[in-house]
Amino acid sequence: MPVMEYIEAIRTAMKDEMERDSRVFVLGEDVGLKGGVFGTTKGLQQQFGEMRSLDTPLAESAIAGVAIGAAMAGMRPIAEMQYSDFMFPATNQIISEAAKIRYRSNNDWDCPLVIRAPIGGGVFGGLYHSQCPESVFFGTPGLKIVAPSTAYDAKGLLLAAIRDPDPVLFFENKKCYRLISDEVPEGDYTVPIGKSKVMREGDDITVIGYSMPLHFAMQAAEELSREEGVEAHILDLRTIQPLDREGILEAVSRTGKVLIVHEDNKTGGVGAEVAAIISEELLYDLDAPIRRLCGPDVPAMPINPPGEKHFLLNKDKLKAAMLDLARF
Amino acid sequence: MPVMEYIEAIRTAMKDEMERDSRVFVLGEDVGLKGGVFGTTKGLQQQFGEMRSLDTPLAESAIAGVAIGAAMAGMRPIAEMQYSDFMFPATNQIISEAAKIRYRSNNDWDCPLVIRAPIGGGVFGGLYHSQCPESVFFGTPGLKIVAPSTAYDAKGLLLAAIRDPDPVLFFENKKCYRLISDEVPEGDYTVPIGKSKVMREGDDITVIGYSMPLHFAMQAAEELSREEGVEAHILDLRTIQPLDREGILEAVSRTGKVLIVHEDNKTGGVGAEVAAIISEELLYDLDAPIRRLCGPDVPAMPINPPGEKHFLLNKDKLKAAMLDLARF
Amino acid sequence: MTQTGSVKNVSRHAALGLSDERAVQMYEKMLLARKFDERAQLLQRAGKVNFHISGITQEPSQVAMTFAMDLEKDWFLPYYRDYGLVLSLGMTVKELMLSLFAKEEDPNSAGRQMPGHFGSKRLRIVTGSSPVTTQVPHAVGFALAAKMRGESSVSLVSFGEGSSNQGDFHEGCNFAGVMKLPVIFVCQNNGYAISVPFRKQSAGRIADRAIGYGFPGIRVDGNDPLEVYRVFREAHERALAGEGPTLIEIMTYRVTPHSTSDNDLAYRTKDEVDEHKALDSLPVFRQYLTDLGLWSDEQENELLARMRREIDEATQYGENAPFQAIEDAFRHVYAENADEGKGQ
Amino acid sequence: MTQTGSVKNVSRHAALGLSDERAVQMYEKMLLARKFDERAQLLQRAGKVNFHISGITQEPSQVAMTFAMDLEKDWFLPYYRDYGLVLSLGMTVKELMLSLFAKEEDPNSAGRQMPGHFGSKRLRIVTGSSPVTTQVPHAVGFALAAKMRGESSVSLVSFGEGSSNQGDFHEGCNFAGVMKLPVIFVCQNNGYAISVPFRKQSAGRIADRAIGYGFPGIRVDGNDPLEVYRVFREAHERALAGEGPTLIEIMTYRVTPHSTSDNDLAYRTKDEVDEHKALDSLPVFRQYLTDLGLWSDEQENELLARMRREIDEATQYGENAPFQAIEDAFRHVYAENADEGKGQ
Ligand SMILES: Cc1ncc(C[n+]2csc(CCOP(=O)(O)OP(=O)(O)O)c2C)c(N)n1
Ligand SMILES: Cc1ncc(C[n+]2csc(CCOP(=O)(O)OP(=O)(O)O)c2C)c(N)n1
Ligand SMILES: [Mg+2]
Ligand SMILES: [Mg+2]
Repeated sequence: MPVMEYIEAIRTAMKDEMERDSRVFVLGEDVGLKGGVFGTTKGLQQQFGEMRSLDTPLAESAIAGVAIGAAMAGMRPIAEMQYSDFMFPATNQIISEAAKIRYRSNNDWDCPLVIRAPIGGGVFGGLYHSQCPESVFFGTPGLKIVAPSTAYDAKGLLLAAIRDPDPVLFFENKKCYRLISDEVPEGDYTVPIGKSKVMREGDDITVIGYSMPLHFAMQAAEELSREEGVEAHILDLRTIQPLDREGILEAVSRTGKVLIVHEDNKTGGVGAEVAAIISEELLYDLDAPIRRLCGPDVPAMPINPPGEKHFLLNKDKLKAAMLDLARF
Repeated sequence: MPVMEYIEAIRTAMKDEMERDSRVFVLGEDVGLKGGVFGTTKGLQQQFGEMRSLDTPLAESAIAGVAIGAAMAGMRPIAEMQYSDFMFPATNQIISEAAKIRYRSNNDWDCPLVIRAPIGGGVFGGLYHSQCPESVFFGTPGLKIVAPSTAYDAKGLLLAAIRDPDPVLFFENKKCYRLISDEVPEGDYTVPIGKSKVMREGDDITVIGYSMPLHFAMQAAEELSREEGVEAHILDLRTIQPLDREGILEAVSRTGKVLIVHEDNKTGGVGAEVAAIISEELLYDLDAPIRRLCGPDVPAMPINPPGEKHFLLNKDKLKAAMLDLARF
Repeated sequence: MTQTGSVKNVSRHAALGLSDERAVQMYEKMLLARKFDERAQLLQRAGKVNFHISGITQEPSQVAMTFAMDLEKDWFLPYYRDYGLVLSLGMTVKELMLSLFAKEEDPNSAGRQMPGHFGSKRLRIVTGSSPVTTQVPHAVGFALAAKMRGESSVSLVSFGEGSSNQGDFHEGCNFAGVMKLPVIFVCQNNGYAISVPFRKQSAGRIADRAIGYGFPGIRVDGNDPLEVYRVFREAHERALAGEGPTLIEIMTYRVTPHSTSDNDLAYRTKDEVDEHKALDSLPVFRQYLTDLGLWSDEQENELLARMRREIDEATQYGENAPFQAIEDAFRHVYAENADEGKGQ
Repeated sequence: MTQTGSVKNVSRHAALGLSDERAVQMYEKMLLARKFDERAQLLQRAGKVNFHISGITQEPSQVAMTFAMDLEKDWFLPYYRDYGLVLSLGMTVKELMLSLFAKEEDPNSAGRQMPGHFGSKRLRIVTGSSPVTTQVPHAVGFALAAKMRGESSVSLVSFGEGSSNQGDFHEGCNFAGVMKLPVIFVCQNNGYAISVPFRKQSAGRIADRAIGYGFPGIRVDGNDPLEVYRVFREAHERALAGEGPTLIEIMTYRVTPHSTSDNDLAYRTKDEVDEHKALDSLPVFRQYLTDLGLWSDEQENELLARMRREIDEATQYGENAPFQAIEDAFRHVYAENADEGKGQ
């Protein structure tokens, strides 16, 4: 299997599906000739023309709203938000419209739409090019939300998202784009939405998370295994809505000690719900309090390098927290 | 002390503060001559003139954005969102702007703004006049969020919110407006933002929540006391951001059994964070799994009466859940 | 309404290409919308239903515009006062009553949404919500889909003048302008947004906003349904010819309170309302048809009797119909099987 | 640029009420903005800083507009290319360098935000963010506050032509129009929004949008700074006279890539860029002053030398200054004591 960059896996998924299904098209700011500010849509306009890799005016509520209309009309739009920080002008279209179309029409109408948006920091983007907006959309029934951490999952989940009959927010991690490469099958495959994946098996502690921080957890786990003999069991949620309850409970049962990690700030994040599920279902199987290691509760990370570093998770922070939990 | 309706307590707080401080004004849709669609601002335009009880164009992002500008300019605006369901067009202004102004300017600028919005169902308002939007804004650092359940707290918290140097979302429950009356002092007092309140003492189970469902809990608690000898300890969070950690932990310690309630849907709600805090800090003091009784995970309640009833919490649902927990 | 046209004996509607039969049909739909609306108000006052939001005096133009559209190919995104519009598209009074009583058989939402929140794929009516103006970009999306698929389909989206101040109006219009999409933006300017008069909503003319988007904006008198028809026919032709969108501002007046929950005399005078009630175009249009010999008192009475029966039956049906079962109340948050939504 | 005006020997700027001294100051600010910008580009290319976003060729009009404003009373809400504007308001090159190097002493954000995200209460520059166009309603809020307090203060808000397609543009303009507020809306139309050319952003003229809001919209050539000055002075007078807002569309061209992260030759030709570079008004304005005997090559060289020193020193200062301490990195999420923000 070819090894592929995370960003290329995303591009490939769009390209393949646009070849396969004429209803699929991409719209967003600079997605055309420029191929997106990160290069995610590079080549699509050349291959599929101006209409199917469509540069829109600078207006996110219209990008979402027009895509919703096109989806209801039977197309399969992929709306790109240039940075997830800039999807907030589209909140009303996403929460009031996309999420509620099937329910409010009693299944007469539907909204098969994908909204892609890059999340996360570490690129010296400062307050407004680094945020994790998951908690804003998480908990809105009617939306599905995925956040892959590997190239394999990125392609498979994006294909699943495009084919999904409901609106899917696809949060791609901009730090993963070129840092993460792994084996990606060439042909057609999907990764099921709603299913977590065990990234690493272990019997001492369980780490649950999604997106970029899992790579730090994996690195930390290797070191802890070598240096301390601590074996971490690591679960990638992959889909954050709907959460894979069974997968979560199984992973926790395995060790009885759980650390939840995400880059989004701690309070009100996805991790709170994961903790709540565990404390609802598995309280008596726990050998330690449920811990969370997340972004700090500040509005967003500063652009200056020490500030950014201070804000972000990294292997060392993960390692310290994992070891501390193992020793509990 | 005079007994006052919840809605009148809110109106009185605005009126008193507008008399006291010429920087305070109200803006929103229909807040002028009509006095708001619920009557919350009735009389303010007559007393303070068109500019200080200002009918705006039908545009929530402008209502929030203009209020933010005025707040930065040194005014003390109270922006009314007609229904909380209609505040989503203002999400970008609230999350990207109001919440981050102090932080991003390193304390050079600030945004002392109150945004009032009625939440909750039970008024045959259907999908878009009944929602609880807390989870969308909860978890955004830089915002404070309050949600009073009594007239006393409504007045005291609104006065505190107007005087607060930071942006405060003030979620008033539209079902409480005329259903809830209690004693409200005539003069000036504030209820501190960030402090919960014990509504009822008991040693068997702890109920933690905010806004309307607490009244169901109180009714259920009285019946359970009489009928079953079960004594519930009931904590009103009052402020949902920042959460009163100490108050929560103290209330849980008292009984070791906790039920969290809110009308907002369960997944990703404030209750998840409350559960996560407890499972982080008090795991070994728990005598039962942490339970949540919340709105179902559907986009919003239907307008037809059986559907609405099926969706909403009520005394009987609370009572059953509380009894079940007591018997655990 | 007087006849114009240079050729003697050619009626205004004939000069516009409308047959006598179509002109009469137009009137019938206007009257049906009026009668439904009046009944709904009665039902609310009688405590039979909780809530009604009226379109009275706006129906003649709502009906007229649909006569310029292609009901087989176009898409419609109405707003909550558009009873005249949806009735013209084929929604029945019975269906509207099912919605008013919030019953399961309501095709719009199975009684989940408020009345006036229309939606029916069969009738090419796109599901709508309460937050105003969100439907504007949706209409642009339908037009974009039509253009991509090479279909000759136009989308018509309607909203109030207050709602035209939302960002979504701007973003949707501008998008459609850039791509020259086949959309007709319809602002029904009835002078109020709940209690807020137009002068507090905007200092400009809504129609003039089109200038900034590079397409025509037209203001038309809502009390002249034939002129409304003419303007829409032109807009429809432009759209099909690939010439892009048109913004049409229909000048009308909201003679009822905003909804049955509103007391309008808190913010306007009865005189002002009465003045506008007198301008109602429904009797004028009846007189126009009568003058031409196309309509008579007998026909009117017969039609009224027929409508009364239809509305009575629909009311009874709606009242007696079951609510959506509790077991189904929370269904359709997501597709129940992967094939759902794969169609079209 | 040639002289107009009926009275012989009256220069264009004098005819506009600008003294010779002010005209020269204008030029000096333009040149300073240019030189700062060029240095910032160099620093980025040399790997000394991560990122710069340039305002080159837009500075002359940015400087000219501030000369029509009252720096003691007005409020300014610039956008990220407005170096000419903030330098004219009194921000120093040293302060801009501290921002470019993201250092604690940066008055805009203590090195938290990207460069180009201005803010300084002292200079009446309102803190700005990255999501475009959010500052437009803020400016309206400042104007509203001024009106409420009876202050004769105008707010000036600036943004790109791409950004004018956001809902907040529409909602802000309309609000200001209704209330006749003292705001000047400034669209710097530089032909591109990153890679998207103006014809894909809007099919209309931005200035024409004002018609729909009931106030004047003016398109002005950004390469004619004195005309820019004239138009702003009029807008400022209208605002102070209670006549409401003005929308000014400055026609210019972005000669640099969008930012240092952008490769513009992926979407436009070098020829197109060169053509516009040739229209740069900075040398034209120098020539204008020289022709009038107000400026000389010696003065130019002396000024350049002075600026080089200033920029060198500022660069060195910025580079060597400390970052915000880690202990302070997360401060000021909320007020640290209740008195904060009580001032004004
Ligand atoms: C986003 C949003 N804000 C507020 C409301 C509440 N609301 C419902 S109708 C209405 C007035 C609408 O006025 P207009 O657009 O002129 O339409 P009309 O009712 O006059 O036909 C308002 C404020 C809403 N439905 N959506
Ligand atoms: C809401 C939002 N969406 C997207 C972006 C990303 N972005 C930054 S600048 C820019 C283009 C702005 O173009 P224009 O308004 O014409 O200003 P210019 O850069 O040309 O001066 C875009 C899309 C953003 N900052 N904010
Ligand atoms: Mg209206
Ligand atoms: Mg531009």
